[in-house]
Amino acid sequence: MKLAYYPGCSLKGTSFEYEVSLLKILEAMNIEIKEIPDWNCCGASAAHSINHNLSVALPARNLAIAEKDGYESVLAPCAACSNRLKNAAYELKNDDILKKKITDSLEMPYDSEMSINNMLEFLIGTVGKDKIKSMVKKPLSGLKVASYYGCLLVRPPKVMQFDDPENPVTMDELVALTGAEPVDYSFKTECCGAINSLSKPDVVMALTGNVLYDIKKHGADLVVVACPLCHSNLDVRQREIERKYDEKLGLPVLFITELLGLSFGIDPKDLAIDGHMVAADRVLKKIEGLANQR
Amino acid sequence: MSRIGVFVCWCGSNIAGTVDVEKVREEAAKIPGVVSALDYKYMCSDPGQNSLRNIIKEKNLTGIVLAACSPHMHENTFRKAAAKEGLNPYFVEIANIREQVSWVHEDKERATAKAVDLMKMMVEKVKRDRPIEDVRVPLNKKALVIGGGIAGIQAALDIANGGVEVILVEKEPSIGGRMIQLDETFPTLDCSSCIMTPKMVEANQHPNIKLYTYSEVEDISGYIGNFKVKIKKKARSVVEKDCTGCGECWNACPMHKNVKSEFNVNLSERTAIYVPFPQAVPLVPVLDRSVCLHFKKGGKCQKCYDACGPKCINFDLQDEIIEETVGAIVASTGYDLMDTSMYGEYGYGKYKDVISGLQFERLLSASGPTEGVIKRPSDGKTPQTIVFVQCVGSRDPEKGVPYCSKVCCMYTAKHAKLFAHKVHGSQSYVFYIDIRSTSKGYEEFVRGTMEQDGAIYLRGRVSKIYEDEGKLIVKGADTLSGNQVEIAADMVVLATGVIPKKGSDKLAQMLGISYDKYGFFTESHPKLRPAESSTAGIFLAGMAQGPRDIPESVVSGSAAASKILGLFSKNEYEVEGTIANVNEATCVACFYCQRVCAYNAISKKEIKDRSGKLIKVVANVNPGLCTGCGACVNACFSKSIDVKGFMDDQIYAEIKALAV
Amino acid sequence: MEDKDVKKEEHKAPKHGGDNSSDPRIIAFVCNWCTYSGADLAGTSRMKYSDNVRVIKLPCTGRIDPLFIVEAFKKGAKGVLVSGCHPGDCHYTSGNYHSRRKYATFRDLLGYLGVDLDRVEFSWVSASEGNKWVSIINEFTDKIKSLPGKSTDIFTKK
Amino acid sequence: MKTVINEQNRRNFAAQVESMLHDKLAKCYQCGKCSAGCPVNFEMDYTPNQIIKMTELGMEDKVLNSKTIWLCVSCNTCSTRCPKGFEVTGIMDVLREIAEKKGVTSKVEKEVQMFHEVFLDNVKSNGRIFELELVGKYKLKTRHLFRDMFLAPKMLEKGKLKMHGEKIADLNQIAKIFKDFE
Repeated sequence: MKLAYYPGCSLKGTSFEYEVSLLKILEAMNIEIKEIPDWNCCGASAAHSINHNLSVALPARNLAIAEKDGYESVLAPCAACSNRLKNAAYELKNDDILKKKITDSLEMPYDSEMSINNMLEFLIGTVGKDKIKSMVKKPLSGLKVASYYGCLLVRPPKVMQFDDPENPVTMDELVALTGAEPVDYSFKTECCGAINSLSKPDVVMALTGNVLYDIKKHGADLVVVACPLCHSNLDVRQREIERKYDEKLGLPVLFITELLGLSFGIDPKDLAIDGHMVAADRVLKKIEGLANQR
Repeated sequence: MSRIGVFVCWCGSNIAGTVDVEKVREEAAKIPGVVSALDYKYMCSDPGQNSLRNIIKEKNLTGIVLAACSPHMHENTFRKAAAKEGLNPYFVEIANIREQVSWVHEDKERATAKAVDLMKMMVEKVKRDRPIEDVRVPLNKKALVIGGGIAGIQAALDIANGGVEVILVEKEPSIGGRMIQLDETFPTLDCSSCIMTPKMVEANQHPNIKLYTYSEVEDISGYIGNFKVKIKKKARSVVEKDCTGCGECWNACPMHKNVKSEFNVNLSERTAIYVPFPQAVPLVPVLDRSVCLHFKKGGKCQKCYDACGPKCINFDLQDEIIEETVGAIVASTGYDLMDTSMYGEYGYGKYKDVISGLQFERLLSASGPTEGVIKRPSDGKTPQTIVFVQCVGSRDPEKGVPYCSKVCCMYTAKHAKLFAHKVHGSQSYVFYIDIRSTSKGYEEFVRGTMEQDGAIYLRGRVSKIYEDEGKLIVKGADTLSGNQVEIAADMVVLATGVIPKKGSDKLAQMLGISYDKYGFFTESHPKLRPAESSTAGIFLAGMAQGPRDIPESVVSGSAAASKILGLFSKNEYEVEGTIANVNEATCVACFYCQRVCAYNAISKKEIKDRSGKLIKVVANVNPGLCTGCGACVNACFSKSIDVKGFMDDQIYAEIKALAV
Repeated sequence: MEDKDVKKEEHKAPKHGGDNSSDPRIIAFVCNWCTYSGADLAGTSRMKYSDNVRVIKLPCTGRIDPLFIVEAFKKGAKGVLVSGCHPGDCHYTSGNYHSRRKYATFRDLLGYLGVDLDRVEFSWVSASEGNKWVSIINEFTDKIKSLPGKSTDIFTKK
Repeated sequence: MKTVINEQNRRNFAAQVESMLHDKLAKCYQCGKCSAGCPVNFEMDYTPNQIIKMTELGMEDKVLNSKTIWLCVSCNTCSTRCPKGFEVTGIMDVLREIAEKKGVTSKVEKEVQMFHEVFLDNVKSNGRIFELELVGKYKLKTRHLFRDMFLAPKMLEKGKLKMHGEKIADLNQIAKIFKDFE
């Protein structure tokens, strides 16, 4: 299978754990992906916030390069990147005038047929449940896991074309494959405040706090995410939120790739789980304990 | 050879003031075939008509042209006058030289020239007129009513009381429809079953009404006066005439769990052999074979049979097809409620205490699953705070339908009111976008819910409902104060919108009546023929036509009934003769005409030779259904169909008369 | 119809309301229910409008054969107006839709025959729109007058 | 709270927004579902449905200077649930873009605006985001030097903040994109 890989800036920086764990589980499953050569930033929220054309043109360059190299689909693990790439692809498909302007500027053709996969689509659709199930060596049964989807994976539905925008289940299905118990709660797709993390930290803490306390209330041991922005708000800001609301959370936030890696029996260190701000030690011990019980 | 008479009317000075009527008369006299030309002050007056009749007689006219006012004014007057002299009334043509000439133009010379043109056109047309006979269709004076809700029952009773036999077909085991599911009705708070049950009983006992419940219309063919109907009477497994409705059978049925009661909208269970509700009419149970152990487990269980005193349970009964011939039909199939589980954000189906308006009706009803005590489906506790959400599915082109369901504003106000009456100290909140309370006493009713019963109305929609510590948290907006609001409720009632009954589009196709894109039946004219369908002899009533409340449904039932009684007051149905006509010799049986006909008036006709061998198939126009619109004429590739009174050669002659 | 007739008429001296662009003949095909009644209303309201138009009444615009339009031009009309009920208001449910659809496909053919498509107009006039009828007739007449005279001769083009 | 509606200005502003939005303002029937579900509504000065109405009425100054347009996190909850399928998130983008083009600097929410600007600058010069540089420049610009600083040591320790950024090879092309579309 020929699949282009678009890591995006976060996976090369603050969310390096996501890339490390992704590459690790792909290696374990014998799946090869190729990074888009000389890819550039998708423009994230900043571009669409103040310049619509730029928000299509920046991702378009990556899509055009991938197309030139003969790829038909792209894996963008970062939910924000996949969102922006899908948006750009949608605009290019539906706005011929803008498409012409952009391809002229890029001096590259683009035929609007690139399929873009977020991490969950890739795992469930491309890799497949059977394959993942066959890889599980260390079932995580007994572990309660809350899947947090946030906004970017599912919305806007007409562009994302992924899962139910109000009650998504794909990540829960993956969690179930690892043997862990998916936890149902109310704020699966509530926003964490992502883009305003640096500029409006108070707002972001309020939103992220809502999500984390709701997860806590529903008895989860940990949270899994498929988005670096969600991760950095839920993980990096968690201590601050605990202080602000004066209530302990202690919820490790793992990438879905890390959870899969653990169930595959990969060493937590190789998955860079120690890279998170909220230590996952207790959860890792629980996993070991569960394994030893069997 | 044509012998045409032209009559130019002055209309006092109305025409003569602007048009040189003598010139028009002179020009008329020059046209070949015109044997008489006359002008007169008032052609429509008695002397005018008399001279017209005299000349028809004297000159033995074959056609007349009146250059006068609009045909919409006096065409009928002159047709009648002509008919009295034995001339076919369709041999009368009108050149409209008043509304189209003298009243709208000022230059006398040019107006006169135009008047001459119009007169010439009509002379050419009348020369080519063929005699047209009005069509008479015999009537079978029996009516079929499809759907036994309030609208259908009303229609059936009114028709039956008018002395006409009625067949009332109902799909469900009992008549009563949606109305019998309701608790009290706005704005008077009459108990629905108290006013509905007597009507149901009356319909059942009426000597002129034949009731088929648990039955469906399978097939309909024919046309006004002569519809052939096939009714499928589904196997009830109970012999109706022997059953006493004692209830021993359903008390004995072991299947008393796991089958949701349709009547109580899934809020309670029913047995496999059951009556949907205690006041059912007829009070005869139905055995639901899809869940009955006898049918599922190879005939072992027959507890109901054993319990039945009169031994009227018969597992071997089969579906039965009944054929009837009727002269007119009422389609009153009613409505369904939208499935609101598509609103993931509202959690219907996920949270037990998020319920629909109809479910709340059942909770309010004394004959409902909680005997009229409002209890939460989740834990049976009485809620203290209820949030009502209006416009769920309605006015929502994205997930639901764009139209307003009309009844939700009122039933929600009623729900909030009854909740306040039943649970003292309780509080209700109503989210609305607009309040529509436009009938008599409705606005006062809604105001009362707010002012006397303390319901708080918030103007805005709800975005999300989720559960938190046993409460339902409702996140909504109040756009008047510009605030986002959160309310912790014990129960949420969604005012779900209405859609046509499932399968009503199929029925419409079977009946050959038109329906809109949602499946509601379309009236023949939205203002002036609201009780008629697009097909002659088929009438509409109730919610099947679109959202409406009980009084409107009753009115529409009565309207349909009065139309039918009016129709049946004669022995024959008369149709204007200006309808389509097929030239069977040239018809190539492509049936494009059939496709464009909005009235289902074209059918296939087989032509056989004397030995019964099929020679050809041709289009055939049903005079009972055709309205003479002419759409088929244009669709015809072989020029084999024409509309009487507007034949191709006539129109070409009119154009030719205008040649310059 | 017969070409013979046409030729004969071509030799006739132009009549009043005749064959010149300052006084063009306009033929309007209208439905009986909406537009004809709308025109009647203009009459009963004594509104004044251009007298170049001659109305041919049909049950419904659905009855209007596109060949009527060709025939009208053949017989010297300089403009043809088709007017019926508003979409959704057709007395016969859907006749006006049929006619609109038919015309959409027929338009190209008219153009091919050499008819200036500016000379054909479709409009909706309801029974209550006497004023609309008046303004449509006046505007259409003005428009036809402003067009160059020869472009309706459908026999010039092969 | 009174606005005198100038018809010409109203039309101009509404038309500009509609053409950029590819949607009709009149589509919105003010049910308020957007405001009901907006996660940041609590901080806003005008609710989203008010912004739509104000735009339709041509209240350009109030709209472009509102906190709302900068507080919107583009989570798309509003557009997803909008019964009319109106681009509520889209209108926020459009209004921000107009504000940016007209040089309207938000008085109350300038930090959000600045962050977007610094972010795009970073993309322009590197082709990718160099997070340390982004944060540093943003802090210099907003003078919030010490906000969130306590996070830095641990993030450095965990390896989350890289000391060197990556630049892409074909920076010329990025420059061209910015030149063509900025």
